[in-house]
Amino acid sequence: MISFALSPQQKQIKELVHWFAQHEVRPLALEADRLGRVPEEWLQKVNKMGIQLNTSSFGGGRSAPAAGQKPDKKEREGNRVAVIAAEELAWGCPAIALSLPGPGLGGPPIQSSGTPEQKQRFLSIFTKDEPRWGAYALTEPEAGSDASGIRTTARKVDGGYVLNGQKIFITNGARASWVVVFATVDPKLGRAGHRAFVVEKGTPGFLATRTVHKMGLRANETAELVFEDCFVPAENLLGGEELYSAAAHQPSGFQVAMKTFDSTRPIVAAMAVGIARAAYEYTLEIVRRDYPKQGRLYYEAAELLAEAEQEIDAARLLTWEAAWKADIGEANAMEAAICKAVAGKMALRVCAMCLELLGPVGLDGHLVEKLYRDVKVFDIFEGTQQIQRLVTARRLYAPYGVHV
Amino acid sequence: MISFALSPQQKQIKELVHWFAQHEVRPLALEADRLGRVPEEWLQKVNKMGIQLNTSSFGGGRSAPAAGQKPDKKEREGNRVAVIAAEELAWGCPAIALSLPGPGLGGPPIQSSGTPEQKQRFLSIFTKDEPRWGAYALTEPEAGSDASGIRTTARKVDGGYVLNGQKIFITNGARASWVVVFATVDPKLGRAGHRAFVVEKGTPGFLATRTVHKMGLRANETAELVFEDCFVPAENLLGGEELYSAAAHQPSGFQVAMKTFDSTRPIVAAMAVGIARAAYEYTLEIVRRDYPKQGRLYYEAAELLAEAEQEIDAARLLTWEAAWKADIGEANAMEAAICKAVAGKMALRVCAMCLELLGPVGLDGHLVEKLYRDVKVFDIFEGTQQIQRLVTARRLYAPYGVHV
Amino acid sequence: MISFRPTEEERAFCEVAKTIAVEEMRPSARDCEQRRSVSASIAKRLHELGFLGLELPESWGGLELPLISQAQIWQVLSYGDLGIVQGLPGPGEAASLMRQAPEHPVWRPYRDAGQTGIWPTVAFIDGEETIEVRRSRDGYRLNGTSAPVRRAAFADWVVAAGKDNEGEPVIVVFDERTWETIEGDFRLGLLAAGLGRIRFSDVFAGNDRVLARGEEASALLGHARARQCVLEAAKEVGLMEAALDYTIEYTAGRKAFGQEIAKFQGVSFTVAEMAFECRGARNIAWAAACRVDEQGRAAEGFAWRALARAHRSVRYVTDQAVQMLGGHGYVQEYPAEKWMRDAQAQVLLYARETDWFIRRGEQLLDERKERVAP
Amino acid sequence: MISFRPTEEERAFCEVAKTIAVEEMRPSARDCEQRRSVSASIAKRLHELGFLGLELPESWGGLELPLISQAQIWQVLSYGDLGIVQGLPGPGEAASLMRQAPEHPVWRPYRDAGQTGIWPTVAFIDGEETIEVRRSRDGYRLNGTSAPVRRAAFADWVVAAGKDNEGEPVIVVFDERTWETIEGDFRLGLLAAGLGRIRFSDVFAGNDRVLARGEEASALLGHARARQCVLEAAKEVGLMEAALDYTIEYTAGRKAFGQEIAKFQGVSFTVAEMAFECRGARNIAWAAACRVDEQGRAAEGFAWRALARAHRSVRYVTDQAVQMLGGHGYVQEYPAEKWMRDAQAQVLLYARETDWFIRRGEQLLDERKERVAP
Repeated sequence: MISFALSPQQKQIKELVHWFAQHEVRPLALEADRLGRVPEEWLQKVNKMGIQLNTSSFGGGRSAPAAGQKPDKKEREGNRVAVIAAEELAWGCPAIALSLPGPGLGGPPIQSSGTPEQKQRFLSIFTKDEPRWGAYALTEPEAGSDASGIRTTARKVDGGYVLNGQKIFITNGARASWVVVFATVDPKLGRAGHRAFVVEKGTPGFLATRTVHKMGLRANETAELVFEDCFVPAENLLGGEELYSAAAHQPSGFQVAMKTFDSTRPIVAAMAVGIARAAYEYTLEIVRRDYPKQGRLYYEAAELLAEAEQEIDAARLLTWEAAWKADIGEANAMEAAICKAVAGKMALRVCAMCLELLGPVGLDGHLVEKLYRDVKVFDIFEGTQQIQRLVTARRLYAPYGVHV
Repeated sequence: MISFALSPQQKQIKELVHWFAQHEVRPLALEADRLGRVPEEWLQKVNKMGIQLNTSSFGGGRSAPAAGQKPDKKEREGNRVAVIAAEELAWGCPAIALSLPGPGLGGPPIQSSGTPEQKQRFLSIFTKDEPRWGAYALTEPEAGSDASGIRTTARKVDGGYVLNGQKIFITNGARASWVVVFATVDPKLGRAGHRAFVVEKGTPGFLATRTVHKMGLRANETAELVFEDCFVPAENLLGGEELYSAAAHQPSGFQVAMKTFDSTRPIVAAMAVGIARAAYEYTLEIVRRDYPKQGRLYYEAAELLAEAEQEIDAARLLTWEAAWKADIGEANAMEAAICKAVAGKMALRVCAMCLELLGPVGLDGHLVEKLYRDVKVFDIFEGTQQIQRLVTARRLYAPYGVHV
Repeated sequence: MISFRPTEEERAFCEVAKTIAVEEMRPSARDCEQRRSVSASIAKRLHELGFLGLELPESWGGLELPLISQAQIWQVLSYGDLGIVQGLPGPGEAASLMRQAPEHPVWRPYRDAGQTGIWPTVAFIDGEETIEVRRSRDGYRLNGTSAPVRRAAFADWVVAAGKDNEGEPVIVVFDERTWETIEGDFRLGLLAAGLGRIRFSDVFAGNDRVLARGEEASALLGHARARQCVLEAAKEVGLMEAALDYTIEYTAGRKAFGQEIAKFQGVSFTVAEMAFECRGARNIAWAAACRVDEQGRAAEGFAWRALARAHRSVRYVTDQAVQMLGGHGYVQEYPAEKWMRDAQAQVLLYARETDWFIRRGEQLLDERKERVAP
Repeated sequence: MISFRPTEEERAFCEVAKTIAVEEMRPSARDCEQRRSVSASIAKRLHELGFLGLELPESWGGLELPLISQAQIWQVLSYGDLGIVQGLPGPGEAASLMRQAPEHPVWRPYRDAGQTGIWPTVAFIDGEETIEVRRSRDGYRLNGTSAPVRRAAFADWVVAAGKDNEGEPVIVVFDERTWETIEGDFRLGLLAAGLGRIRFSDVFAGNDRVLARGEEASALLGHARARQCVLEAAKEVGLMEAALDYTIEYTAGRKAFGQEIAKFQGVSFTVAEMAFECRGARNIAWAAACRVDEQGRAAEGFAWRALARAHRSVRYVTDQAVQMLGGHGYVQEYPAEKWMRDAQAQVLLYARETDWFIRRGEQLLDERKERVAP
């Protein structure tokens, strides 16, 4: 039955996460942006509370969420729960949300492609004793949207691989305990040559060279990573040799990377929805309080707010659809691309409309301008607008045998 | 000096054409749309008045306009006059404007590439004794935007060429006394193989097979032409053999076709501006008369009308810029593409906004719905939106040596 | 539980509807447009399957389906041809009034007629300003001409909602031809839908012709309008899906510059954006349907919004369909130009999109409590 | 005669301006942003060339250029960096008031100061609602805090336009620091522009501080605002041209999937649309400049419109510049992210675009005569 009502579990998690976002995250949002980081003591505290950005509430959706787990329940709802939670967290503050301890975007590939031993080794470190992070490194200076064009090399040697290359725009890359790194064993092989490695912090030859200054998301660390003759043992090859040595049509490292997108894009979309909603709700309150109750400004505001509300809800529904498809085990690459494309663009537009409604005072210490700076990257990372259109079009034309 | 004031000549022609559009064209607009043609007697009358759609007021701009001719004047202003006149005519009714006697879009290529003999032979027939038309045939069933892909063949034989092929979407193609037809002497030669011919009505093997029913511009004839072993004498090869037999980098037939666009696109853009202005002015009057003077509907209307006004003026200025560049003898391919792209899109949007303001009554016998149906093709013919973007981008990237 | 999966029953309905849409409606769309009416065989077929009584009460022999189910069915039928859908016989917009007050005596002849044959055709006038309704001792006197409404040309019944000369809302029902139909000059689109205006020249409606007045009329009308907004939005979604699918097929086959034009990003990106619009509008319409099913009149703002969104999307998608077909988009041998015309006519017929948005915005601004996200 | 050709004088000015923009302003833009002020050397250079007195009366030693000339010059300077342009010393928005009433005694010290050094920095408050202006026997008492204005942090003078407690417009001029500057928390953009708020705590302005009141004030202010709208629009055009040119260069060099990304229509079509926006906004701004030069206050609707259009275009173009640069668009090693922030801050500072459009629309609806196309 078509329904847009939350299940009891979804509702419970939504309320829980919203409470956290409202009382623990939001009050810190502007200050963390000013500082350019999330305070250590806050991260310690939050980690002790058991709050993490991990694969169960954030991504792969292969495992049921920690809270309210009912393993014998018929329908999986992990992906729906994940997008609901992600929206609430980003509503609090997207930069802080992305800085929460946990495997982050590195979680899904390990979850979906790692060996049992790897899952245990890398995913069990996220405990309450100390905040830890995982990271995901695909983008390179000369390979942005073109993930197939990566140049970081992995040379096979005795007992493992030697990595050389550079990765940029790596969320939490400097503080991460490990990073899932994509490299090629032979550029001539194209996508078939790609491999994914889990590189641990402190590995000789692996350096987080610097953190980047950004338009927004300033509280969240974005690092550049360099690999100089960095030896990675064979057991850190994600999925092990057998994942790659099987028939040619077996998943390559590239496919590992791409598969990740199908679960992370809805999360990113949900965050964009959360940001837009934060801006909208903030602005709605101010307009209700300060605007005249009739005349030009009143009608202007009514129109813009109604548009914002509609666009937010439309993007949320697309996000839910992508998550729902994943939950019922259907291919959702197109839905994931659609919700990411729509939500990213929508969220920027809504933030801009809200700024317009706030007027000049919106420049001075208001949350919305921060959200505006934060939200732009949601149109870029995890695949730009352009890439999402391409992915969508490919699926639309597939029945006609035309590869666009 | 930067100025947007009309010269005395421009002003005079604008007023003259506007008078004609208002009193002779507009009153016939809805009826001609219903009939699906412009009445013969009206065309006879108008032709006797000396009103034609000819190259001097419509296109090439190489010759000064018939009225107010001052051959010794320093600055040519033919292109500016042409776009001003085209806007006014289309304001009256675009379908009727395109049906006016004269060489139409066939004029510019003859004007710019014809031999003196050809100019005399083909352009002197447009006299007051009888309405006559010229036409321009480039598009084929399998070559729309891709003008380089034409398949109509021209086989050289003794004393001329034999044409075989089909042309579609030919304005005034059935009634035209002659048609400028583009064909290839050898598809393998690509653009270098293209030739332009002037094919006269009644030539054996040349048939206007049928007229097409369209969304709008219904009063204007759009024909399909068929050439079956159609012999065209050598003297009808546009520009003569020498135009093509010179060095390889001399203008090919393809270039003749493309060059035409630089002068016709601003005309088409100007017509789109005229259509939008007609819809806007019509709607403004109704809103002023019928709308409440305050409240929701009032502010809605104020916003939409101001946007419409701005968009119309912006498109007009771009059109003027393209015409001005042609008048001062500078390359204007990019400006021609820009104004066409902007005006075509703008005009549809303005017509839709006006319909929105008219509400349900706008469905019943109002000019604006006709204009809405008419205007859509201005985004398509003489190069689609997509082609205009391509042309613009090519010029923008040319300094970097990147051919997009 | 969040789910986008239709019920088995909905799927069964939609499958039948799709067959009719594709095999019967689409092929006869041009013909119906030219004849300016729906072919009797299609009307008969849909009647037999119960599709003309989806909204009608079960006690009448209607199917009384939830709005979410109806939305899906109309979406599929409109995929065939919106012009035909809008010209079908039956209760049309008035069905929602019937559903809300099935026992009202004013409907008795309508209900009876439906038992033995096709449901009579009702034209609905939601015209507060165009028709003067003067209160008299034992009824009302109506004067004036409505804005264009669909099925005016075929109407057996007319239902008119308005305000009387004292400002009180009233809904009157005419079951015989006391009005005049003004044919008008319609060229834009929905030409099979019998567009026309209804004129009342001092027509008397006795109290027995009154469905409701005052608060009751206002409540009935508000809810009926919300239901209609959802259904019209769903129909528009069907139309845009038709345009999208056709565009994909066309651009996958058409070649230019030596390859399928789908391979140019100028085409494929546009097609992707068309798909974004379709999905977005569909979900917003479905969500509004579910809300109205659950909350009744309290959800009307969501219904308005669904229609405003659909208006915007259907204009965009059909326009781009024409654009992607190029010259072929503009000529009547291909369906795209008709879809663009039908879309624009539909948008005009069901009010202004900006207006729906502003109305929704007024609601938002007037809500005193903090809004809770769904 | 319709022409898009600048005069020789304009070309000469713009050539100099372009050199400074490209060689001095662009390279120090990040630095000025971080230091939150304009480097003294740039200010000095522009002062020496007369660029800070383009709008000032010749009798003061200003250049008193027509608006169309000024528009071109500010466009070119803003191509360098809008943040710097908005933080330059000098009369700023108040220049248009000076130009209209050069002989008014209130300006004497300003004029004198300009003869020996750089023009003092004036912050302009166009705040009808935020500042209470109470009429007293021999002047006014001001209370309240302005909305953010540029150069508040550096202001030597403040000019405040408002309405007094009886609703009469009044413009008062302060040439000494009787106000307080509230620094505020600005992060979005134009950070070199000294954004801040001006607070008056029961500040008295004697009649000798009054530039104008009543109708006169209203007329002065209306025309000054129109002039400012045109100039701000022109500045935004300069910013968008910077973003366009940079994007072309970047995408012509950057490769992905084995070729320059410019070769993907998803990129090249977007760049073409950016060019459409730039040209369109530029022409509308130029046309407004010419109109205001010719018709004065009667042309103010065209000035509003130019700014509304520029607002829309500059947001679009800078956003797309970031988008086309991808990840590089979002980081501070590349200029695009700053341009997008500056653009949005500029749009906020100079009022709401929808609002300008509606105001223009009200004018259109209230014009009684039929409109004649230009």
